[in-house]
Amino acid sequence: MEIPYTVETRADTGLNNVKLGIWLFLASEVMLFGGLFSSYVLLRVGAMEWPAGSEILSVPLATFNTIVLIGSSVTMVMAWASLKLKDLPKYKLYMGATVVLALVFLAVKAYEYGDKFSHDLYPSESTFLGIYFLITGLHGLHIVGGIIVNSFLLLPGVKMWHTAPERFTNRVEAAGLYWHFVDLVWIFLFPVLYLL
Amino acid sequence: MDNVATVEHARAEHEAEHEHELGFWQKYVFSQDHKVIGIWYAITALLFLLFGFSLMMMMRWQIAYPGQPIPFIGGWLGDANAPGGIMLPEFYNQLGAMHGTIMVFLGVVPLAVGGFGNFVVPLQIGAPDMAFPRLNMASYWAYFVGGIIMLASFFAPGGAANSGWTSYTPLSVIATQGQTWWLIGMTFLITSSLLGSINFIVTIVQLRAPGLTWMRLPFFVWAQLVTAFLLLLAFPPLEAAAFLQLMDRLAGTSFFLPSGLVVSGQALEVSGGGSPLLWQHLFWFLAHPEVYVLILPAMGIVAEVIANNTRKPLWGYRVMVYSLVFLGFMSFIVWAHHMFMTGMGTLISAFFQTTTMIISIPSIIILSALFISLYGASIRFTTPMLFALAFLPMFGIGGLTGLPLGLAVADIHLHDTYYVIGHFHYVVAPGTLLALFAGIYYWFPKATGRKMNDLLGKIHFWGSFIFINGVFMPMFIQGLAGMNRRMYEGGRAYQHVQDVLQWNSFMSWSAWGLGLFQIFFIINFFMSIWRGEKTTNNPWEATTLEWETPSPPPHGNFVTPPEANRGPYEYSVPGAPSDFTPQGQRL
Amino acid sequence: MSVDSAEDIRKHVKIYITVFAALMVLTIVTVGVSYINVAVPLAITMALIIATIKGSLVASYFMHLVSEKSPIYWTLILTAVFFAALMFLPLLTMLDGIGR
Amino acid sequence: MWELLGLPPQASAHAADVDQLIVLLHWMMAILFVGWGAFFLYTLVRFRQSANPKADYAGVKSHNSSYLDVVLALVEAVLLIGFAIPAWATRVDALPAEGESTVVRVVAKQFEWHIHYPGPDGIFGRTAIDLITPTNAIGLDRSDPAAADDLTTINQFNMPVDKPVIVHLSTQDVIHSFAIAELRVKQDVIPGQDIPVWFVPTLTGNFEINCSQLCGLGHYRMRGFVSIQTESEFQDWFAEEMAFQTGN
Ligand code: HEA
Ligand code: HEA
Ligand code: CUA
Ligand SMILES: [Cu+2]
Repeated sequence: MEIPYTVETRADTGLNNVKLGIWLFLASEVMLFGGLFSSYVLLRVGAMEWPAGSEILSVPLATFNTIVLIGSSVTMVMAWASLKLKDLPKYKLYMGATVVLALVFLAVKAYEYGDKFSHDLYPSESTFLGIYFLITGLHGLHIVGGIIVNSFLLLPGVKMWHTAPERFTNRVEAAGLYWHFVDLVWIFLFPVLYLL
Repeated sequence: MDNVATVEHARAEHEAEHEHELGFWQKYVFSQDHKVIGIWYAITALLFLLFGFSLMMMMRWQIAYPGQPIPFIGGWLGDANAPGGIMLPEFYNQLGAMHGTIMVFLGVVPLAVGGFGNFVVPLQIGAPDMAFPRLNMASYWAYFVGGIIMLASFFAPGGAANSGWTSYTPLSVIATQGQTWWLIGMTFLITSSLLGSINFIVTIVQLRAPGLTWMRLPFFVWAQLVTAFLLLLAFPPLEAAAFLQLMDRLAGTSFFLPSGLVVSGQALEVSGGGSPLLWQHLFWFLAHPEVYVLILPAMGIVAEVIANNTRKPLWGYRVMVYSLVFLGFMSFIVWAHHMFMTGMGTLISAFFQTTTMIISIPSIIILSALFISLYGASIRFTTPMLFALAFLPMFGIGGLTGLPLGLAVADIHLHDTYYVIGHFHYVVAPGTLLALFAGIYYWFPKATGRKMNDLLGKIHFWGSFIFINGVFMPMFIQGLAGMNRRMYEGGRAYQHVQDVLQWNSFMSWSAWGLGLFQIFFIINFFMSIWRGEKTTNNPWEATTLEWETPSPPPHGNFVTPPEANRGPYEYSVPGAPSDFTPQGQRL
Repeated sequence: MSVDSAEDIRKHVKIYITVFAALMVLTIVTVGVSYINVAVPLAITMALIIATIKGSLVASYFMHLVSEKSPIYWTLILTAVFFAALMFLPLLTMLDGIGR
Repeated sequence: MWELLGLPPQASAHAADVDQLIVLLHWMMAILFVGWGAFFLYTLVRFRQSANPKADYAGVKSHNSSYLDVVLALVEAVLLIGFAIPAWATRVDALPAEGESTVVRVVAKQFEWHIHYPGPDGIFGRTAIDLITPTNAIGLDRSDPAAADDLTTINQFNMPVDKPVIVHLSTQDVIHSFAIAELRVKQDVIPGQDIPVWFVPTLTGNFEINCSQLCGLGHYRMRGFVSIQTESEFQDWFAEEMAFQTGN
C-alpha cells in the first residue's frame, strides 16, 4: 500500500499531508517565538531600565531589511503562482529573486552584528542586547534554513517538476508558507526590538 | 480474512520482494517503516528505563545507608563521584537530576509515544505507515543522539547536570558543564518530539481508513492525538528557555540572573536584570502538559486492554473522548501550581488553584468510566489485563494525592516533600509503567508473531505490583511528616522526621526487590522473541484494526485495504455469532 | 488548491501586488510614527497594531489563510489561545507577586 | 485527625487552618478511594469470566456516576472557595502591622541562613554587596547609625511566642526555600526579590528551618535552628547575644 494523500487532498479534511504538516510545524514555531516574546515582555516589564532600541540599533538598516524581506515574500508567492500558471522560467526567476533577497537580508544582518561587536556591544552587555541577539540570531537561522530549502527547490529539486508537477507545486507552497512565516516574525521583531 | 494460507503466502511474497529492495542497513537501522522504528524506540526506551532505575537504586542505597560504601558497584564509580564507594552529595544530585530526566524524556515518553504510538497508531487506523516515514526516522535518530549526549554528560568535567530535572535557575546557570550538555541534549529531544508530534497528527487526521470516523477511533488513538498536540505546542517554549539558558551559560547574558548576586562571597560579574522565575514559567509551561503526555498514552493502553478483556464496549466512550480533549486543553493553563511557593498573590494563585481543580474533573470522569466498564463484564485475567487493572487504583492514588498539592494552602506543608514524590510516582510508576507493561504484553504478539510467557508474566506482575507499592506508599507518610525531597542523607539531619526515617530502608529494599522482579520480564521478553509460542493474527480476539493484519504485519501493513464499519469495541454484541465483531468485518 | 484556474491565479497575483504595496506603506508609517515623540504606551500600542495588521495581511493573503480548511483554522485558534496564555499568565503572575 | 496523618505539631496560629484543609481533602480522598475501591473489587470478583461467562453489551445503564462527578466537583469548589482561597489570602495579604510584630530579615546563601534583627530601633541597617566579607556575610554597614543596634546570627533564629513575626526573605545566590514544618511555613526565597512571610508562633520550643529547594551540593544540610521563647527569655537572649557580639 502506498501512503495516501501525499499529493491529492483528502475529501473530508480538504487537505494533503504536506499542507497540514507544514501548518502544524508553523504552530510549533509560533510557540517557540512566543516563548521568546513572552520572555522579552516579562524581562522588560520587570527591568529597572530598558534602553530605547533605536538608540542602540540602526533603524534605517532594519527598515531596509524589512522591505527586503517583505519583497522576498512577494517574490516567493509569485514563484508559486508561476508554477500554478505552468510557467517554469518565471518560477525560476522569482525563486532566484527570493534567494537573492534573503541573502541580502543576511548580509545586512551580518553587517549589523559586526558593527555591534566592533563597538564592544555583546549579548552580555545588557538584557536588551542579549534578547536582541538571541531572537534575531534564531530568526537568522530560520532565514538560513529558508535559503537552503529554496535553493534546493530552485536548483536540484526542480527536476521533480517534470515528473510530478503537482507534488512539486505543493512543495513550493509549503516552503512558501514557511518563508512567509519567517517574514511575519520579522514584521513583529522589527518594531519590538528597533522601535520601542 | 481468516484465510491464513493466502495471507501467509502474500506475506512471504511481499517480504521476498522487499528483501531485494532494501539492504540490511535500510531494513533495520535506517528503516523508515513505522513498525521497525517503533520497535527501535521501544527497545531504546526500555534500556533507558532500566538505566534510570539503576541510578535510582544507587541513590536508594545512599538514602537508606548514608555514608556507607555502595556494595558491589561502589568501587566502579570513580573517586570524583564516590571515593571509597561512598557517594558524594555532588554525585547524588547528578543521579537525581538524571533519573528524572531519563525517566521522563528518554524512558516513558519515547516508549509511550515513540514506541507504542509508532507501532500501534498506523495499524489501528488502517494506514500503510506514518504520513512522513523519513521524518519518523529523523525523529528517532534525534532522540538517539539526545540520549547519547545525556549519557555522555556523566563524563563531562564536574559530571552530569545536577540541578534537578527542573534545572531551576540561577542554580543551573552557575552549575558545572554537565548542565550545558543537558541543555543541548534537551534540544535534540525536543526536536525529536516536535517532528514526531507533527507526524502523528497528520497521520491520524489524514490516513484514517475509509469509514474510520472520529467516534470510531480506538481510545488509544485519541490519546495519542491529544498527546501529540501537547508535545507540539508545549515543547517549543522549553526550547526557547533552553536557548536562553544556553546564552546565560555560554554568552554571559543574564536572562535568569537578577542584579546583585553574590556566589561564595564573590559578586557575580554579569549585567544582571534578569528574572529567575522566568525559567520556571517556561519550564512548567512544558512540564505540566508533559505529565499528561506521560499519562494519556497509558490511559489509552489501559482502555484498549480493558475493553478487550472485559469482552464489552468501553462504558461512556464518547464522554471519555470529550474528557480527554478537555484535559489536554486545560493542561496548558495550570502550570503555575508547581510555583505556589514562589510568592504568588491571591488573585493569580486563585486562578491556578481553580484551573487545577477543574482539570481533576475529566480525569475523574475517565477513571470512573473505566471502573464502570468492568460492571457486567466477563473478565479474563490475562497478564496484560492484570497490569491494566492495577493501573486503575494506582493512578487513582496518584491522582487523588494531586488534589492537596493543588490547593496552595495545603501545598505549604507538602511542597517539595516526599508527598510530591509519592504523588507523581504513583501516577508515573505504578500508574504509567504498569500500563506500559500491559501494552508490551498485549501487543508483543502483533510485533513478533509470538506470545510472551504467561507464567513469567504473572510473576512479574505480582512482584512488581507489591514492591512498587512498597517503594512509594511510605513516601506519603514521610511527606506528611514533612520530609524534604532531594535529601542526600535521606533527611537524617532533621529532628521532625526522625520518626519516619525507618521507612527509608524499607523503601530501598522494596526498590531493589522491584529491580529483581524485572529480571523475569527481561528474560521473558528476550526469550519470547525467539522461543515464544507462535500465535495467530488475533490471539486476544480483539476488534480493532491492528488485529486484522498478519503478525508481524508486512511492510505496508495491510494485505487487503482495511475499512471500518463500526465502533472500536463491539464485543458481545447481542445476536452476533461470536463475542467480538471486528471493526473491519463487513456489515 | 488544484482547483484554481489560471484566471483565479491571475486575480491572486493582483492581490499580492496590492498587499505588497500596503505592507510597504505600513512599514513607512511605523517607522515614521516612531520618529514622532509620543508617550511610550501609545507608541507601543500603535506599533503593535500596525504590526498586527501587517502580519494579518501576510497570513491572510500570502499564506492564503482567507480561504483555508477548517482543521488548519482549529489548529491555529488553539495555538493562538495557548500563545495568549504564554504571553500573559507569566506576566500577570509576576505583577501579582508578593515579593516586590 | 491531623495527628493521624502524622503531621508535625502545630506551633503556629494558622497551622490548624492548613491542617484542616489537608484533613478535609484526605477525607474526601479516602471516601472516594474506599468507595471506588469497593466497587472495583466487587466487579473483579462478581464479573470474572468463570462467574459471568457472557458479558453484558450495554453494562451499566444508569447515569448515577454523573451525579457523583457533579457532587465531587461541588465538594472541590467548596474546598477551593470556602477554605483554600481565603486562607491563602490571609497568608499573603493580611500582614500584621510592623509595630506590633517581631520583624526580621532572613538572608539565605549557600548553605546558611543569616538572621538579621533590626534591634530596638526597629530599623535595619544598610547592607551592601561590596561590604560582604567572610565575617560579615550579609554586608551590613556598621557605620550606618541604624545598624548600631542590629544583631545578626547564623542559623539561629529566636523569636518570642504569641507575637506575630514578619520575616523578609532574600537570598544572595540561588533559590532556597525557607521552611519550618511545625509552623507550617514555607516560602521560596527568590534572588532579586524581598518576600515577606508572617506567622504567629504559639508553642515555645526548638524547631528547625529546613531548606526545601534544591540549592546545590549542601542543600541537604542547609539547616537553621529556631527557638520560640517567652518574651522575657527572648529579650535576655537578645541582650546576651548582642553583648557577646559587640564585646568581641
Ligand atoms: C503522569 C503524571 C502526572 C499526573 C497525571 C498528575 C496529575 C495531577 N497532578 Fe501532578 N505532578 C506530576 C505528575 C503528574 N501529576 C509530577 C511529575 C510532579 C512533580 C514535578 C516535580 O516537582 O519534580 C507533579 C506535581 C504536582 C503538583 C505540584 C506539587 C508541588 O511541587 O508542591 C501539583 C499541584 O497542584 C500537582 C497536581 C496534580 C493534579 C491535581 C493532578 C490531577 O490531574 C489528578 C486527577 C486525578 C484524580 C483526581 C483521580 C481520580 C480518582 C478517583 C476517581 C477515585 C479513585 C479510586 C480508587 C483509587 C479506587 N501535581
Ligand atoms: C516517568 C518518570 C519516572 C519514573 C518511571 C520513575 C520511577 C522510579 N523512581 Fe523516580 N523520579 C522521577 C521520575 C520517575 N521516576 C522524577 C522526575 C524525579 C524528580 C527528580 C528531581 O528531583 O529532579 C524522581 C525522583 C525520585 C526519587 C526522589 C529522589 C530525591 O528526591 O532525592 C526517588 C526516591 O526513591 C525515586 C524512585 C523511583 C523508583 C524506585 C522508580 C521505579 O518505579 C522504577 C521502576 C523501573 C522499572 C521497573 C524499569 C523497567 C524497565 C525494564 C525492566 C527494562 C527492561 C529492558 C528491556 C526488556 C530491554 N524517584
Ligand atoms: Cu538552600 Cu536548599
Ligand atoms: Cu502539574
